[in-house]
Amino acid sequence: MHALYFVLGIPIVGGVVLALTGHRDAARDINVGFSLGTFLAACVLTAQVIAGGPLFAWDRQFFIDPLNVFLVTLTAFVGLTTAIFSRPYMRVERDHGKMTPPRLRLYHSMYQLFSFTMLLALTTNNMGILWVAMEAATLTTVLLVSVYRTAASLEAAWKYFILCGVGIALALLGTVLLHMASERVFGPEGGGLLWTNLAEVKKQLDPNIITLAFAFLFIGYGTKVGLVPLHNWLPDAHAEGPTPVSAVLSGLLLNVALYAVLRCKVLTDGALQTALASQLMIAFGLLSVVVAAFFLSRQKDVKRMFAYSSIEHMGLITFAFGMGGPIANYAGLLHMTVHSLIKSAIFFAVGHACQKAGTQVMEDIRGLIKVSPTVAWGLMLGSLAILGMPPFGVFASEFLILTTAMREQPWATPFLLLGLGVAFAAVFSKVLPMVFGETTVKPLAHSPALLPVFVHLGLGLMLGLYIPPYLDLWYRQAARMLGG
Amino acid sequence: MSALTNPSQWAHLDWLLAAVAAWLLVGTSGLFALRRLAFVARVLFPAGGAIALVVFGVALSAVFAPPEVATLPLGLPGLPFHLRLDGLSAFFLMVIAGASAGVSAFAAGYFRKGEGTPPGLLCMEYHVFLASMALVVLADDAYAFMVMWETMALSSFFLVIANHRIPEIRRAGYLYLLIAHIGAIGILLAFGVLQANTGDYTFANMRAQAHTPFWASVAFLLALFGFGAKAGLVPLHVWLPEAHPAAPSPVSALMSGVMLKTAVYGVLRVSFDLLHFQVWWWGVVLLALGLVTALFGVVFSAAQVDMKRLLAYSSIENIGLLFAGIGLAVLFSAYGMKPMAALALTAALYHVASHAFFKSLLFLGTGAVLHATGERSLGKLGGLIRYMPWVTWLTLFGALACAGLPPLGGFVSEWLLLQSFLFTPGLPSSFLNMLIPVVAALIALVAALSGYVMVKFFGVVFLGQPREEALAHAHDAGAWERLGMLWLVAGCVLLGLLPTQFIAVIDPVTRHLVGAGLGDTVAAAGWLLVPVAIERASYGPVIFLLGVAAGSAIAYLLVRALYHGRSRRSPAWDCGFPWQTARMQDTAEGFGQPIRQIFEPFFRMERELPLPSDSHPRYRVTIGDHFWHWIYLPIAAGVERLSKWIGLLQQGRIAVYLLYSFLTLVAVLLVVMR
Amino acid sequence: MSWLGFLSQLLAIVAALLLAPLMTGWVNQCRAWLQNKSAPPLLQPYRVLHKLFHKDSVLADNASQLFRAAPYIVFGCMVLASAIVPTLSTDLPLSPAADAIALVGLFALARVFISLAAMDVGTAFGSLGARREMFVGFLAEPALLMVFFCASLISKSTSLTTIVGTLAHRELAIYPSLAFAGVAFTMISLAENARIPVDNPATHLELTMIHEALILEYSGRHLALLEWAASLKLFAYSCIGLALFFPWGIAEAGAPIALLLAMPALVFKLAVGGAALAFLETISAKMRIFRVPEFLATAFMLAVIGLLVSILLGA
Amino acid sequence: MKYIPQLINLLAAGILLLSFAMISQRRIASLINIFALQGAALVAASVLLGYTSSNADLYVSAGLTLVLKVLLIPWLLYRVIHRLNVRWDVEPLINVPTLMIVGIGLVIFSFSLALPISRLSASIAGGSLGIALACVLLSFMMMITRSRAVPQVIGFLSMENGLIFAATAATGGMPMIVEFGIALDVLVGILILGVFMFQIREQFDSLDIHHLEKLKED
Repeated sequence: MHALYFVLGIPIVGGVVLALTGHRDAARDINVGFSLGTFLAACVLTAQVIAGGPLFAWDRQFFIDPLNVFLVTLTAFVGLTTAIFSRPYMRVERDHGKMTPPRLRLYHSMYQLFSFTMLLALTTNNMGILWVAMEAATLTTVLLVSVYRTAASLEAAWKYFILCGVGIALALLGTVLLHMASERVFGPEGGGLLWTNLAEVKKQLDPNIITLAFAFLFIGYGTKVGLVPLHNWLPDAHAEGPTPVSAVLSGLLLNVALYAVLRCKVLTDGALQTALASQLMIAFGLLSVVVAAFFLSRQKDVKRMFAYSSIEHMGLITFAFGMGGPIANYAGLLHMTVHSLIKSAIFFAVGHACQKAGTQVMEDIRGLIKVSPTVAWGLMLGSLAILGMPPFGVFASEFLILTTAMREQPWATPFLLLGLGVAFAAVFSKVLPMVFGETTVKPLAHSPALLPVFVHLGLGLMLGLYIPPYLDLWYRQAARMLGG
Repeated sequence: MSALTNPSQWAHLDWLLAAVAAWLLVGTSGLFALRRLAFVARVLFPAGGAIALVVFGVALSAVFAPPEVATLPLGLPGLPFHLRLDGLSAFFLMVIAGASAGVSAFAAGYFRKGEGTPPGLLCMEYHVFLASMALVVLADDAYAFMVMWETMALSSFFLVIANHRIPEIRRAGYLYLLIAHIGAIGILLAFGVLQANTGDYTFANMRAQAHTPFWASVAFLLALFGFGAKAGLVPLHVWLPEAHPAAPSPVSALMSGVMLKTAVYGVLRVSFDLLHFQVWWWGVVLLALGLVTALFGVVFSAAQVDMKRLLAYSSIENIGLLFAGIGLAVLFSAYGMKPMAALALTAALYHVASHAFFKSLLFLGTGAVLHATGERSLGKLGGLIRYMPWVTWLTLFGALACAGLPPLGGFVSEWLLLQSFLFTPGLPSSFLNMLIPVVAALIALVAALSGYVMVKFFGVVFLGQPREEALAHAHDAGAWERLGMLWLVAGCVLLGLLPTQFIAVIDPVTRHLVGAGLGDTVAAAGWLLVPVAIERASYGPVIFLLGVAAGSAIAYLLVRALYHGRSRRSPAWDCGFPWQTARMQDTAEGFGQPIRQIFEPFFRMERELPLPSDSHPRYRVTIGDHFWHWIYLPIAAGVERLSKWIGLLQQGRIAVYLLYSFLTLVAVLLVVMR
Repeated sequence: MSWLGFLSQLLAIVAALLLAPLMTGWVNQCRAWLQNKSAPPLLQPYRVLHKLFHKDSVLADNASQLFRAAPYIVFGCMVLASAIVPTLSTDLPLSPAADAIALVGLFALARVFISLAAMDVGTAFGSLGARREMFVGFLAEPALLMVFFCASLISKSTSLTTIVGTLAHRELAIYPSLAFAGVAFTMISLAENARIPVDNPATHLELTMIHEALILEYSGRHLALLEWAASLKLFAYSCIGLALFFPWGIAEAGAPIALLLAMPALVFKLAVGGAALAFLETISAKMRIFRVPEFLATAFMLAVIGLLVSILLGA
Repeated sequence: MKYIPQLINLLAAGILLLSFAMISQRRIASLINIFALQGAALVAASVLLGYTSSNADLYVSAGLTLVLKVLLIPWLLYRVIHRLNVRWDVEPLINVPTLMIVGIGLVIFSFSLALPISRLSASIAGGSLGIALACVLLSFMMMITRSRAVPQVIGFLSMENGLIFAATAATGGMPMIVEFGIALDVLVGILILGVFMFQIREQFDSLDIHHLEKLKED
């Protein structure tokens, strides 16, 4: 049996099982168990790829290539750590009465299904299934965001649904157009929407159709990436959902959406032989970096602030892929990985901090280091890492991006400097008093799950100083494939 | 492999890496002894100091050795950390280690219970700080350099906010890290220019690139921005007087005395090593910025009433002098006048070393005072010479060196700097020739003002009557603290007395950077410091010292021999004024008043003058920084305004959000289908 | 080191030590004449020194070691200063130890020590004096340096002996830069030596004094040393002025006859200079302390202009 | 047989017309009817296309659309508005004539976008791409201009209709598995939306989405 089937099967089974048992106390552990299973399967899959190179499954409907193998592992991994984090977190939420058993059942079940949709989106070779999985991911996360049933969470979920629904619908139109272009080459019974087939013939695809298709796909999936000005759902959804959901939204879903954009970009570049896709990505990426940075400086809610930080980083990654070329692409891929790790770690720490303080308002969270030094250092180091302080991996990718931009797109560097500077000033000025100074926070009965925070930070640190050879190889191959 | 296991075959770089590793090890041990102060203070900090001594020795011998390279198995794939030990790095490493050895010894006696951050953690941050400074000057590729550079900023940031419960300290730390980070992005962009799109970030590759003057200038300006932010060049200096005083004193000493030098190192590395040629106006820019900084620093320093802030501003002044020296070197170098460039560069490098020693010493002195009295404000100190004689006399050396007085270290560098100005009439541009006298005059003015500042600092803190009664309980520094200060005093004195020997150390560096050195001419003259020829200029500090000492001693002996040596003690006379209280002495504000008056436009003063009718008259004056109001506040306000406008984008209406998506779609469609 | 050099060095020091109080006495005498007062005897300063040396030194209760050491250090500095200024001969073995810049540094060292000593006792007038002294110094020092630089640019050297040697043996030419420098130097000398219009050496009106405030707490042998050092400073400044602007008559290396002739020449020049100083002091009024910066800034500007002129005109 | 392409074009025009009708319709119940009618036209077009291209997949697709868009979803929506009692008229945020003019502009824009593609296309439905695009944009505009939850959802679904039409007309149907996936997503989506509307009603006593403007930058 193919490990891939386990990677996809375990979360589905988990979703079903937890739909039945999710309200029990043991559900938290069952959730971790299924996530662990998924992660182990992903590890086996990774080992297979390391041993045997890229592979296909189920009549080429699924495939693993350098661009998605690390994302699959990353998704399974962050899925696991978030599940671990959500154990104590959800217990506290239940004790506070914010989560009732039915809600917990919904939460656990949807958590597994959400993992499934992301893994499906990553591993499928079919652009149509990719779309279906993205839409399904939207639907599951809508339920996750609204799980508290408060006015604010309903509003956030509604906006999320409508905005992303519309966005995704546009992506479907793009997919239809892609199909149209592919039919021109393969005929009605041809390779259909399989990406590998399309990539082989990308130079023969009709440029007119592909141009239009990319526009729709970019706007569609770009909405889910959170590119300004399509980002408006993102801060609300991050701020109002449960913190584990914010962590996976920022850490994983945005990556998956960007992954979809990248797949489309490869085809578009091949078909058009112009820099259209690159220019669009540079423009939107840069706009996102700058606008998100200015939004950052006016935030009061800690989760909302880090949501904007995700927009900023997604913008930076998009900018990097827009520049293209081996180094910028490499940096973009590295940034996706590290941002995912660090941002989820931050949300873990923030989750604990907010539970301790009983609020998400930053002004009411003060002096964490007194009460809970580990959470405080997790938040501090995580924030510094995400702001691009070495030796964390975010710095490594920003280093590559900025140095490349200086000679590739020198005009953009003042904007990047502005964006990064304002973002640093904004985030740091808010995190500093939260961590240090006199405290307002009361200790909590439950011990926080700090393993995920520090494992993530540790990995983020490692990627700044040492990139494992296989990961390096995948990055290089993927960067070559993405071209530029 | 055998070379690695057998220390007798180790090259300099191996020793240095072992020392850096040992520092990190010491730091890590601190984490395991988080709250065991005695262990941290009596074992770990002295161990760190001992390692610093090893580094000092190795670096000193490495100055004369050929460059060595190494790579560490860290970093990005295809870009492991490249390290290179050449003359320039060895010189700076020597300065770093030399000053930090004394600071570490002092720190062993300094840290007490009850500060915000646990001592073990402080020890960790401190040693990471040391290690990162050492690696900054060793780094031979952009990535390693940036990682170490930011690690340095980060570790020192955490040290600054050691006492994080005070909001001002947090604010200082914030400002510090913010400007450091923005500066770091500037440096990063400079490296981005220098790598010239080759994707190879090693310095070796950057040296091999041929840049157009335009791109070279872009790189230079970006690097100047970045390193200037770290060095505290006006107008990027605002963090410095906040952050340096906020840190615990040994850390202030390291930051002011040592860390600032890494910025100087960076400027030298970029403008003389990584870039092949210099453009004359770079020198003018450096000179101008340096002078403005120096004058600004010293004038503000004179107006300060907090002893650590005073020293921090004095650091700004010294950095300004350093940059002026480098600017002159660039100017000469751009016109191919190598010996002159070497002279100016020697002056700058000499000042690097002497400033490292005397400023560290002064900060340690304030640390001891702070510990003994709990007071940083000059207005509440005084008369400590009677309670803390060790600290007083040791600090006096630092103050004299800082004031640029012969025969101590600070004077030699100023002397060399002024000498190099006297050679400027050789420059081929008459415009520059016009400029130089003004510049020299300003340098002389700054040097004289720093004497004023030091008299104020030393006199108000240590001399006169105690301004508070509690000062009578002040205790002198302990053995470790004295040891640390003594080491630094020795540095100041030796730097002052042995310029020829020390210039021999600088010689390889200037040869490497500008292709000429003073070593030969200086060595030929023996004990006299003769930069060019004995008819032109010479300075013999040993003879100088002996002359003054002999004059004093003979006078003393003769007076004793010819007359009686009787003394009587009585109350101070003070023109017969009967009620003498400590409050009748000049306050720090009063001592700075003439400077405030003369340089009034420099300050943004807010004064509250008492009315004649006040029964309890109080005079209050606050000194503000124009740059803060001219540059930083407008920027902050601009950002705030802009973010307010941008915030209007998001008003919560889903219809509007959909409209954004719609318009974006239409716009993109229009763009792609054009 | 030649014997002659050693001899001339020794001679210079002895001459300075002996002539300095005499010069002070001469200036005082001239001034008294000019002001229609009956003049004190020419040797009065020696008597004062002798008297002071004989008295007990009364120290304030809280005076520290620094306070007691300062007079000797200041005296030592001034001795070295007068040793390296070419008074009689340019063949001075001590001269390479300190060039013009170091000489300025030497004056600064003395100034810092005397100011610190004045602050030591912690009286109102002591710290006032220290502040004013440093305040005069920070403007006068760079100005003095600029004056030296004017001369250095002509002689391409900062070594005092070389400067004097060059200036003394040039063709008689008028250097405009030296004219500016000369005026500047005169103004600086007045300020540095506590002369009217900056300070009044004879005053005991506390609020206006600078130098007197510094040494207010000193008595006995300490005061004697400081007074002697003050005379030495005046002597050294006068000699610098003479060496820079009227360098004739100073002997060169290996010219023992010239060395013999130099002595009367020096005495003559000093007598004229002292008289001129007394004249200047008599015709000017003491200015308010707030005006001093303007006075000194003018001197500084003049010196810088001199420097500019010398570069611009090549002279 | 030869009328079939013309018939398909007629149905395409009908779908476009119904989109305009939705924009101008104020009553929610009628809106649902129009939506169902649009679905029916879509089904008919799919069947005809399947017949001409003898593509059996299109029949399945038509069947899916019939079940979902013509029967199930309108029925669900009716239940919702009955249960929530929201049958009254809703005024668009912008008046109808203006919307019509903008709509016409959008149609022209879509056609011009589709022109280079349909010129190349030999397929019978080459021209229908422009219509599908226009439908999507019109539905988009409708979502923008409606302030109640239900019309907004109908707009969303109508957009989906346009997409399905594009898929069937321009490409002869997506791969089957994708079709099923899309259908499943739409179904789950509408169920979730239905639940949401109840919850929103519960929270705010109204389905006016003006209540959903609390989360913003202030």
